[in-house]
Parts: sequence; structure tokens; C-alpha cells
Amino acid sequence: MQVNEQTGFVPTIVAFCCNWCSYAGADLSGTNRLQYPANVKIIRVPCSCRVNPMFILRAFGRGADGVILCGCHPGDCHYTTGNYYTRRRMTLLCSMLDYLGIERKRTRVEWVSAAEGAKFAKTMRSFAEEIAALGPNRRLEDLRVRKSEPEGRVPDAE
Amino acid sequence: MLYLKAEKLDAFLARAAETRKLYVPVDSEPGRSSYREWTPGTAVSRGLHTTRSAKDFFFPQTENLAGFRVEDKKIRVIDPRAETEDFAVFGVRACDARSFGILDKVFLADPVDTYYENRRRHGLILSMSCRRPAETCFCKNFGIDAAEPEGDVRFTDDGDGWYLEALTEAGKAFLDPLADLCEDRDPAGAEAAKEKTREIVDRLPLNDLPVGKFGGGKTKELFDRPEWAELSEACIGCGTCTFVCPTCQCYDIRDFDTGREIRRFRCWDSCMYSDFTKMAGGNPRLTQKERFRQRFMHKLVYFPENNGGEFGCVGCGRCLASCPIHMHIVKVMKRLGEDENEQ
Amino acid sequence: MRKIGVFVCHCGTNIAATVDVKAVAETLGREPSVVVSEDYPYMCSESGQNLIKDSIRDYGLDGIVICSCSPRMHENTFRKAAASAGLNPYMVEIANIREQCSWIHKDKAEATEKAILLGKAAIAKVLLNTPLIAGESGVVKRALVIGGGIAGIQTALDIAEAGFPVDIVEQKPTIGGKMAQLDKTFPTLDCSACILTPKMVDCAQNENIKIYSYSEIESVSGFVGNFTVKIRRKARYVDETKCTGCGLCTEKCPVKKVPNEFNLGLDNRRAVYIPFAQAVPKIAAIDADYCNMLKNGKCGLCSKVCTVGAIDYKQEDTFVEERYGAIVAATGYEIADVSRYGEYAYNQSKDVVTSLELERLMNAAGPTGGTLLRPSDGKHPHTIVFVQCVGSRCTPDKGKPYCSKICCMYTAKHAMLIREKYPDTEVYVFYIDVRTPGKNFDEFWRRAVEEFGVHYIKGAVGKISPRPDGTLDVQGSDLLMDEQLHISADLVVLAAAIEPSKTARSLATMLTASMDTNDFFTEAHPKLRPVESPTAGIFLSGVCQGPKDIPETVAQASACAAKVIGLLSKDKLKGNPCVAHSDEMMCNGCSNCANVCPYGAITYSDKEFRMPDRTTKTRRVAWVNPAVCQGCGACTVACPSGAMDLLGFSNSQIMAEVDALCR
Amino acid sequence: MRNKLVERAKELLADGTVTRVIGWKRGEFSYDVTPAVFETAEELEKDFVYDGFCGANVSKYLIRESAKEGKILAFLKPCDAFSFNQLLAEHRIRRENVYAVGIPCEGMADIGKIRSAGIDGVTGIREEGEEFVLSTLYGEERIAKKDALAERCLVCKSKRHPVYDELIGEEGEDLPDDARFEAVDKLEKMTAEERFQFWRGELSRCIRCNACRNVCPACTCENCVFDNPDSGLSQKAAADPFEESMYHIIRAFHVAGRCTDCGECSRVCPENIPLHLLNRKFIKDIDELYGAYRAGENAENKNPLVSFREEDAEPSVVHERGRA
Amino acid sequence: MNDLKDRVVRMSGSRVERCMRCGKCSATCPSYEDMEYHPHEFVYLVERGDVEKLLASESIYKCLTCFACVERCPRGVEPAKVVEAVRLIAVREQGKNRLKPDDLPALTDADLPGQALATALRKYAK
Repeated sequence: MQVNEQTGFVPTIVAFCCNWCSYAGADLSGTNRLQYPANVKIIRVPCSCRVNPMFILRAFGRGADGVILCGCHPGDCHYTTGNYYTRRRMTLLCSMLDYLGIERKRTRVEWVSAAEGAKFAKTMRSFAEEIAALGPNRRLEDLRVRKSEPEGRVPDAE
Repeated sequence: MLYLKAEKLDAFLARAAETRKLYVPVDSEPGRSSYREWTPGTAVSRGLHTTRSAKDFFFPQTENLAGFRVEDKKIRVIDPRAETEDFAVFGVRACDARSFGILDKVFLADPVDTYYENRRRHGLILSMSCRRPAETCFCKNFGIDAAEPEGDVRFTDDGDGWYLEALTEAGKAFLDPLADLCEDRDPAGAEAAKEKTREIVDRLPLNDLPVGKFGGGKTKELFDRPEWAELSEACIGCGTCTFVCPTCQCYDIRDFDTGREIRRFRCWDSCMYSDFTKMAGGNPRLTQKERFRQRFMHKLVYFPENNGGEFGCVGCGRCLASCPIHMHIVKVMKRLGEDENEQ
Repeated sequence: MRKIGVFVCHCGTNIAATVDVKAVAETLGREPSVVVSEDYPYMCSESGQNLIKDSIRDYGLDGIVICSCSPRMHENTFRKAAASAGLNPYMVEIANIREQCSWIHKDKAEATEKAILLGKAAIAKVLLNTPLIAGESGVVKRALVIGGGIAGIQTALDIAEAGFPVDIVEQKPTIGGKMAQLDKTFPTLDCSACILTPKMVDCAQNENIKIYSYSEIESVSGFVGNFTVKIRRKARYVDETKCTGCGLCTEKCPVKKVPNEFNLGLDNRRAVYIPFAQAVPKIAAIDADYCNMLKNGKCGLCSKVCTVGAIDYKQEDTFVEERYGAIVAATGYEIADVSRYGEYAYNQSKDVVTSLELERLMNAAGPTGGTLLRPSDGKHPHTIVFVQCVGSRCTPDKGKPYCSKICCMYTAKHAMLIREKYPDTEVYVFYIDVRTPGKNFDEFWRRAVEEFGVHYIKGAVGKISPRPDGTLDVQGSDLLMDEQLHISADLVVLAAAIEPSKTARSLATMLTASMDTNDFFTEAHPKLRPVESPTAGIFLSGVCQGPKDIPETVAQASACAAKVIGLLSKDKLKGNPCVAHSDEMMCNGCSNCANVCPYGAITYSDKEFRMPDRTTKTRRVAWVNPAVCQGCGACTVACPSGAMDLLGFSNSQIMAEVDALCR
Repeated sequence: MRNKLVERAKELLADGTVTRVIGWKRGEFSYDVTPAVFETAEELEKDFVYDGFCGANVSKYLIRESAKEGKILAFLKPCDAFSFNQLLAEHRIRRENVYAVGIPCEGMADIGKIRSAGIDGVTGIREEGEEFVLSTLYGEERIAKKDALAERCLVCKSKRHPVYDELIGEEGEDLPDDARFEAVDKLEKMTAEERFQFWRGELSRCIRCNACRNVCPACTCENCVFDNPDSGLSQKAAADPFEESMYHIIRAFHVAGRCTDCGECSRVCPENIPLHLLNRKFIKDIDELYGAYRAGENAENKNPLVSFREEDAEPSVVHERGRA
Repeated sequence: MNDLKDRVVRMSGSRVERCMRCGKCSATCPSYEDMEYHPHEFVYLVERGDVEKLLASESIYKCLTCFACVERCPRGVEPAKVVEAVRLIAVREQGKNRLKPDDLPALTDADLPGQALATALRKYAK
């Protein structure tokens, strides 16, 4: 588990992985026993182009501190062109988040092929480190979801 | 009569803020004002035409009503309400002051809305006479005297300061400990200031709306008027008018899953929205014409019909100022007020 | 509420060593909708599967979650198990707690916690799964090959050989394509016609092959396994069923000055003609642009001489509609226009020719009967200059950005043949690079240099100026000598770029097959699916996919045929049920989805909607053909209204997973 | 100009070319004009206006109007024409039912600007040369026209109509873009913290009245995701700062590549939030990363988010920008 | 990228890295025989960063700026603009050493194309 040693902060990280390359790459890093932090939780999607920007915002809203999207390398998409659209959408989304003053390091896009198990693990390690260093996501969080929020009064048992 | 000189306002507000939260209008940007919590150094705006109304303090845009928590396979209910603190809203003009009476008729009628009631009990209204009404003001049509607003404490503005009058017990309890910051003046000054206000109000361009054509019992005459189609044509169906309106009180109740519990909250809704009356089995108001008609019929016919003739509009003019396409209640009243034969 | 079963696999110790599988099963068992939660050493084993099947039946489960290895490993196993117990196979979700948990984490508490979370996410997803049924569609057992060049011919022959009927649509009056115009072929220098014409004849004689010559594709509809194609049969004013190809009409026709396109305009033909002696079908056609009878009703000579009464001046275009299971694009190439490069004086001098024109000038059946003569004066050329890369390898504003691939080799061939036949001729080749990857290719061009004494000059030609004496002044650079040269040439041959057929773009639109910016068809995968278009049921053969020489074209044509045969040999096509679908009530008809769909699976139609207030409203709405959609989901994000969603990976399912993982 | 338009509209009504006319209708105070459909010459004579306060973009109404029977005459300012064209590209308007007349625009005044200049109680406005003369409850006031111009008009992108059936007045030209992105530039140059504070300050005022969305000519969804309980995004009031950001990010994203920068969102915002700066950021990014693109330029172009080039920039370009 | 190369690339706007070494510019050049470095070498040397060699060479004054190479370059490298940029750098470095119109008659040479002289005068007189 990636932890920020100074603050004790344990980040929550969501990784969207395309089924054909990156998810397979993640499997490969498992097969090769290449470690990466347990903070990283993977969601399988058919193609990186399936990832709607709203999923990423949703993840942040629900408490993610970092979101990473992995797909096939441009040109290698199982569906020929999917990741090209992903690339444009995500570039614009990242730019917009940055423009809104939201830490741009919290969102990342990486191309990981099915053969790049080592790259997958390395990418996840570095991403988790970066997010741990950044601290909790405060600029794009839903306060209602914050774990430390007061819970209200429990009515007396009747 | 108590008189507060303008230069003493800060001291007055500072003292008042010791016992309660205090909300005052401030200039948020040139030509616009909005309510903010007063803190030392806050510059109070002389412009009373806040973009949003003082309704927000009693009937906030969103409010948690209840929570549910699933523990294993059982559900537990949580009441999210904390103790409400006392607060006061300063600089409420006559129209807005009147709006609380209208909201009360909705929320305090049986069954009482305890969330609203709680806030009403803890909230004090420090109203203020108008000295510089806008061209969009038309409160006079509804029998509102801009010079003598309702509320707990009335501030009558003479340009250099304010004559203060407690109108309720709560108002008196608020004002008494602050009396030492005020001086005593001849009430004639207050009367003169009020006359000044009335004189300006008399010159307003929208004083002669055909109010008589509306009111309880007019449903049959007005409901099927063909003008509704033409009036509603431009309406884009946004909720601006309803959200800036001091008397609109419709809300929706929704659930939000925080991951640990379900929050049941309510939030403002607008009769202008297409899903406003959507329910199992369909939607009785299918087009914008019907939704548009509803809003004005509610304010001008149904509300007075159910509430002893009182209109659901106070003439604050906010919808005139903020409607994106400038189709507002004044245009509606004028058009429908035209004699049908003239058509 | 749905009843969910959770099954946690130990995978021996693969999972159990790092994940407390009992704790996982127990914790997930407390989730509100979970009615049974079990762990087992090997879920994928027969007894593990039986445990799942029994639970499905005993508890009446609506969905199951397997916490095990990667879904890429055993998703299908568990889906089949579920199906055999009567549960829809798409009501199965896998939580990958091996590759993505136990194998990469060492701390047992951490790994257990993560496994629980992954399990919860899978439960959240399966609660929103819907039973899916893969659609089935029939396959029409007939293929269409568009283009009758060597690519189309080879593909058609291979398909026909496998026993499936196949139609060839060729826009020219004969099949054969470019290869029929070539003289010899590299690197073996065998005669092109000798190896091609038997294949053409095979096509004509194969009972499974039907040739629509002088025909074009008018429209295409349908999808893989079931296309409907409308073919326009252009009027040739000769009754195909009667014409014997005797050629009498072509001898008697008085209109003699029609440029002969088969010889690239180097000589003339008549207004009624048979393109060449070995044409298939060998049927005459009347050129309506030149025929006096068709132009002004005066003549009728051919009709008079025809012994079988095949001439029909009243013939009109006819249409044939046919259904196909697969369509092959084999539209080939054309020679790019070289007249735009003024410096080569192509328009100024008849003695500047393209390589294809040279083929005809050297061909025994060509205008010169196989003797190489200058087009201008019919004299024997003594100095010949070849210019490489004319219009290839340019920036897009100046020409084609790609390498045309075949020029290096055919130029070596030309140079060699000329030197062999006319040893008194000096041959110069201006080259930028000589590209000869291929079996016996480099050896071939080395022979041209070493054995045949062809002068290869590293450099380019800057200007060609016709001189009054009929020679051409070729000004070029020799980069190795750092010299500017002037060669006095009798003939200049330009290795013009090849480009896809001009008709390919409109065809691609009809086929909803994608194209690159150069108008070459794009393949479904550049490495792994090189003969298929991304649009299911559309296959690519030959140069229409990219520059190729003959052996490569034939190889690809056969590969393409194998793919077609594979498709046609199926009785039913089972679709992937995880496809996109559009909610018509929300669709705006904006075309965003169709713009990103790589398969052309989305079509639009104006649809009438009955509004709740009893009025009707006509709106343009999208429809996804489930037989064509491959389920990538690009459309779901392109859709602004959220009308487009993906079965199996719906917005709500993915968001439920997100919520569960972030909790 | 107003009379010219009325005359032409009357002619086209009379000769049967059109059955209706969409334009702007006189209001109470001369600044509060309303988009309206006119059916007769008398209505046009009586209420049609075209002056410096006709900022409302009428193109979106044509979705509804063009679905009706009969042809409608639409007077389109350059901004409206770009929106109109974009809607044509998205098949939202039935072109055959619209007779589009391009009309010149010298920039539209914004009553908000006049109010923020400290002039209140405005009851009447008259143009006098380069000034507006305002009669107010508190005496006569004057303001230079340029000081009353809406922000979007100060950085007008084009006086040209990309589509029309007929043009009244001279055709204008595209104007240089330099000033249009100044505010975006300025924000980009701030630190992330400053940008965050800026946007939080702006977006926290949002009352989720949907005026920006409902007026937007790009937001024409049959059912908006924010109204659709099944979308997972549905929200009625921004109950949390996250929802405020979410709404505006998603809205800007949904119109990215389709937004013609008509500026209506900012014009109608009752809280005066500079929403156009979100859209303009996307326009700027698209221009810089994928080549100059103007939505509504023609009805055939593919929007940059549904096209690509193999050599497109990687998302990491955002990370590599040299700021904290 | 060294400074001189940078300047040439910036001033010319030429993308020398696009050159595929076909030699068409040199094949086309009417001043070829007079040049020590030929158009393709200009491009090559600039790409290598060897601009000094060019600055020292008379070749920069032999280019007629006829733009035949620009017109015909299949890769859009625009060699004449490269030559022009190198020439401009040389001219600027020469500072006050300008050609005056009065010097012209003495320099006039029947073999020198008038256009070259006019170009030189324009550059020098600036």
C-alpha cells in the first residue's frame, strides 16, 4: 500500500484499463509477480475510448485521489481507432482540469501494451507515489462523500 | 425614535453579530449585490437589489432531510439536523419582507414544514425602506409600501442613517441592547424619509399593471386564453425566474449515496422544468406553454384563490432583470390584461 | 432485490497464500444482495463449477461473482457453467484477485482488503447486468469481388475453388486489369500475359464465377453475411448473349481515331472495339462518345456486318440486385498524373513516357509490335533515362507521401530488358534510393548494374528540355560526384507514383469501409488483420489497401479469399452481445457516434414518434446494427445526450464499479 | 436597418416565400427584447425591433420552428449564423424549412454592463452617434456604446455569415482572434492555486438555474444527461461544490468542438459567471493542438472530438506545460 | 541545436530535417556550376549544423533566388530560403560593409545576372 510517510495519507487510485492491451498488461505484471501498490484498483473496459470523462470526474467525486487511464499504444488499438479519440478527449479533459486549478498530476493517460507488464507495474508505482505526495484530493471532491464528515444524529430508539 | 447614524453602522452590526450570524447585502461586483455573512470590515451595500432573495436563508436551495444507513442487511434512519443557530438578515426590502408571509402560508400551514419553521424561529428580519428603487420594481401593484417594510425591525433610510422601529417582540429583544449605539430623534424625520420613498415609487413605470384582471376565481377566464401560446414561445424553460424569486417554494426530494449512507435531501425545483410534474403514468404538463402558464397562474390566480386574495408575487423585479429572454410576469400581466375584445 | 452468489477461488495457494479467502467470502457474504458466498480450492475445476451450478439452482441466483484469476483466463469457463445451470452467461462477473491482487501484493491484510473491494465492485456491477443474448444472423453463401485485376481474379478463383459462388464486377469491358498491360514481370522476367490470361480464362469457365464486366457498383446495403448490392451494367450496345467476339465489326467500323486506352493512347482503335485479343469476356463494346450511329444516327455499319445480330443501339444501362455474404474490394490502382510536374516536360514531348507506357511500347501486342521505338518519330532510341520517385515520397501538397514500392524493381527490369535487346542503348537511372526487399529482388537489380551495365546515378532530374534536334536535354544531379549532369536522351521514362483508383473513395463510402488520407483502404488491424476492413464482411485484396507488387498482391488475394471462405462456410454468425445500442427517445441524430464508429455500424433514419400529447414528431435517430458493432464504446462517449450505451459495460455499470472502488 | 428588415420580411410573407418570421420583439424598457415569431405584417410593424439590444441568439428556436409546417424567415446575426450552421451539421434543423437572412451586427449592448457602470433605473434608451442616451428614474445619463457592449462583442470573432439564403447589408469579415483569448491566457498564466480560487469563487455562485444550458445553441439534447435520472449525472441543484464543477465541466465538454463561442451562456447567467471562459479554453486548446477549427464554419466539417490525426499530441502535453 | 543552425532554421522557416537527399534542388539549380556548395549541400550542412562553412563560402552570393528548387523540392524543404537565410546572416555580420549604389558601375559584370545584382543591392542597402 502506498502511504505518504509524513501524513499517513493512503491514496485511493482508480485505473481504467482497456481489455485488449492494458488489462492484459496488468495481468502480465501479475503473472511476473511485479509488485505495485494495492491502492491501485483496476476497472476493465473494452477500449480506452469507452471511458467517458464523466467516469473520471465521478471517481474523483466519490473519493479517488488519482485516476489513470491505460489503453493500447496509438496505432495498435484493437478497434483500430478507439485510442485516437481517447487521446483527444483526455488531452482536452486534462487541460480543462488544469485550467480549473485542479492538480494536473491526478489524472494521467498511459499507453501500455499486453506485453508491457513491467511498464504497467512501474507506471502504477510511480503514479501511486506521485498521488501520495500530492495528498488527498480536495479540489475535486464531493464533500458529502468525505469520510471524516459528521454523520448526523441518530434518533433515539423508540 | 431610535436613529442610527451611518457611521455607527459598523459598530451596530459588530454588536449584533456577537449573538447571532448576520447576513448583509454587499456589492459583489459593480452594479450587483448579494448577501454575505457579515464579518468585521464587511462593507454593507446600499443597493438592496440582491441577485438572489432573502428566501435562501429560510428555505435553502438544498437541505438534508434524512439519512439511511445500511448495516449488513438492516437499515437505520439518521436525522441530520443539528441545532439551528440564531441569525439575522439585514437590509431586506419591503417586497422581500412580504415574501416571508407568502412562504409562511405554504410551509407553516398544516402539515408544518419543521425544517422551515425551525429557521423562521431562529431568523430575524431587519428590513429597510427603499430609497433607490429600480425600473423593474412593481411592488406597489400588490399593495406593498416600499417605505414601510414588514419584518422584525424596520430601518427607515433617510440617506444619512436609519430610523429604527421594532415591529415584533423578537425585534424589540434584538434592538433593546443595541439602543445605546443609537440616538433619539423626532419621528417626523422618519415620516419625511418615507414620503421621499413614496414619491419616488409613485414615479415608477410599472405601477399600473392590470392587477384587477387577476386573482382568485379567474381560472376560467384566463386558463384557456390563446395568448399563453405566444407568450411562452420564447421561454427556454430554464429555472432562473423561479430560483431568483422570493416566493417560489417548489422543491424536489432526492437521494444521494455517499458510499456509507443514503442522504435524502430536498432541493429547489422549478415548474419551468420539463420533468417537474413527471410522475408514474405520465406528465400532465407536456409543453412549455403549460409549464409557463402554471407559473403565472399559480402566482396570480391559484395562490390568491387559496390564500384570501393575496398574490404570490411581491413585485421585486428580479425575474425582469434576470430572465435570459426577457419574458416576465409584467409582460404576461399586461398582455393578458388587455381586453380580449381588442384582439 | 437480486440474489447474488459469490464464489471465491483459492487457486490452490496462488490466491489463498496472500489473500484470506475465507475472510473475503465471509465479508462479501454480508453484502445486502448476496445470498450465498463460498470459497473453494479450484473454482475452475469440475467440482468447483458444480458448486457454482448447484448454488445457482438451489438459491435461484440472478447473478454470480467469481473472485478468481483474470477474466481473460476463465470468464468463458464460468459463463458456460452458468449457462448450463440456466443462468444467462452475461450475469457472471469476475473479480480478478489473482493477477491483479494476490500475485502482486505481499502483505496479506492489504491483499485481503483489496480482494474484498474488488469483489464488492464486481457485485455492484453484476447487480446492474442484464441478461444478454448473442444475436444470430444467416450468411448468404455468395461473395462479391469488386475489381477484375489480378487481385480480384485470384481472390475469385480461390473462393470459387472452395465451392462458393462469386461474382466479379469490373468497370472495364474486360477483366485483367493492369497486369494485362504489362510486358514482363520481375524478378523472373516471365511474360505477364502468359501467366495472367490462363487465370482470366479460368474465371470465365469456372461455373462458380460470374463476371459482370463493364459494370459498376451502384449501392450497397446490409451487413456482414447479408449485403444487398445493386450493380449497374453499363450499356455496351452489344448483346452479350449473342456476340461471339469474332471482331468483324471492329474491322469495319469507320471511326478509326479513338485513342486506345489499353495502349494508353499510344495508338488508336475503332469506336466499336474489343480491348485486346485475350479479353475476357471477349465481347465487343461500342464507345458511345465516338460512335456515329449513337451520336447522330448515321452509320449502322457494324450492325450490318454482324452475323449474329448482336449490335443493339437501343441498349440502356440495366441494374442487377444480388445478395452477398462477403464483399472484397480489389479496386487496384491508377498511374498518378505526372503532367503537374512541368520540369519533366511530359506534356511537351511525346518521348517522355511513364513506365506503364513503356510497358506497352515494349509489349509484342503493343502499338509498336514489341520493338522499342520513340513515340515521336518511331526511331530507335539510343540513350534512355529513367527517373525514379516521380510524385512519390513527396509532401502531400507536392504528390504522394508514400513510396509506390514497385518502381525500383520494374525500372531495373526495364533497364535490363532494354540493354539485353538493344545493347547499343545507354540506360541511365536517376535514383534517390533503390529499395529491393523481397526474394531475389536485390540480386535482380544488382544484375542490372553488374551484368547489363545500366548506369545508376544517385540523384534527381531537375529539368528536361526538348531540343530542336528531337533529343531531350536531361539536367540532373549526381550527388556522389557532386556534379550537375546533362544527358542528351532519346527517351525518358518516368516512374510515376501509383495511386488508388479514383472510384475507390465513393465505393468506400458505400461499403462504410474506412480509408486513409491517401485513399487506400484501411485494414482492420495493420499487423494482425491485414486483409480485412474494420467493417465486418468487407475484405481487401491487392493495391487498394496499399502499394504492392504482383506476388504480394496474389498472396494477399489468396489470404483474402481464405478469410471470405471462412466466413461463407458458417451457417450462422453469432454476434458479440456486448454491443452499443441507442435509446431512440434520447437520440439527437447528430451523427457524432457514426463519425467515430470504425465499423460503420451506425445508420440513421427519420422516425416518427408519437408524443405524449398525441402529436407526432419526426426525428432523425441512430440505429446500431448489432451484427456489425464490435463493442468498443467509442460512440457512447461521443454521444452528448447519453442515448448511446454499451451492453455489458453500461455507464451505470462502470459508475457502480467506480463508486464501489472509491468507497 | 430595422425598417429594411421589416420591409423585406413583409415582402417575403406577401409573396409566400415564408409563412412566419423569427426575430426580436419590443419589450417594456427598450432593452428587454424577446425573441419572437411574427406571422403578419401588422405584427412586424408593431413590435419587430432590431437594435443594439437584440443579443439573443435565435438559432436554437429554429430546431422547433423548422419542424413545423411552412418555411420560416430567420434573421441571423453572424453569431446566430454560425450556431445555425453548426445545428445544420448536427441535423438538428430542417434546412428546407428555413429562409435564412444574414443581417449585419455592430455588436450588442448588455444592460448588465450599463448597470455595472453605475447607471440604474433605466427606463428608455436612445442611440445618438457613438453613445447611448439613457433616460432613468434619476435623470438622464450617457454611456459610450463601446462601454455598453457585451463582453463577447468586444472580442467579436466574425462579422461574416457562414450560411445564408440572402444577405441584407454588406458582408463582413472574420476578425482577428488575438483579444478573444486574452482572458483565457491570463488564467493560464496564473498558478494552479489562483486558478482554483478563481473558479471556485465563480462557480460557487452557480444556482443551477440551467439558463446557460437552455439558452445554449449547442445544448439541444432531447434529454440532457443532467435531467436524466438514468445517466448517473442527474442533479437538480448543485448540492455540493463538486456538483457545481461537475456540471460546468461536463457541459463544456459536451459542447467542445461544437461551441461557436456565441457567448449566450455568459449573457444569461443571473450570477454573471464567465462561463464562456470554459468554452473558450476548449476552443483555444483545439486550435492549438489540432489546428484552427471553427464550429459552424460549414455544415460538413467533423468536429475535432470525433476525428483525429495519428500524430496528435499526447495527453501528457498538459503535464509538460511549464507551470506548477 | 547550435545557435547558427537555429537562426537559419528560424529565419528561413525551412524544415531541413524533411530532406530525403534526392538532389533535385541541385539538379534544378541554374547557378550550380558557380557554386562551391550546392543547394542540397546547403540543406545538408545546415541540418548537420555546419553553417560556418557556408558563411565562409562565396556560394551564398551565387544563388539567384530563382526559387526553382523551392518549386520542385518534393519534400517542401525550400532550399533557396535556406541559402537566403545564410546570406542574410552573413550580410548582417558584415555590419557597415554595405554596397552603395555608386559602387555598382564598377562591379557590373556582363556574366553576372542583373537579378542577382538587384537582390544584392536590396539586401545590402537595408
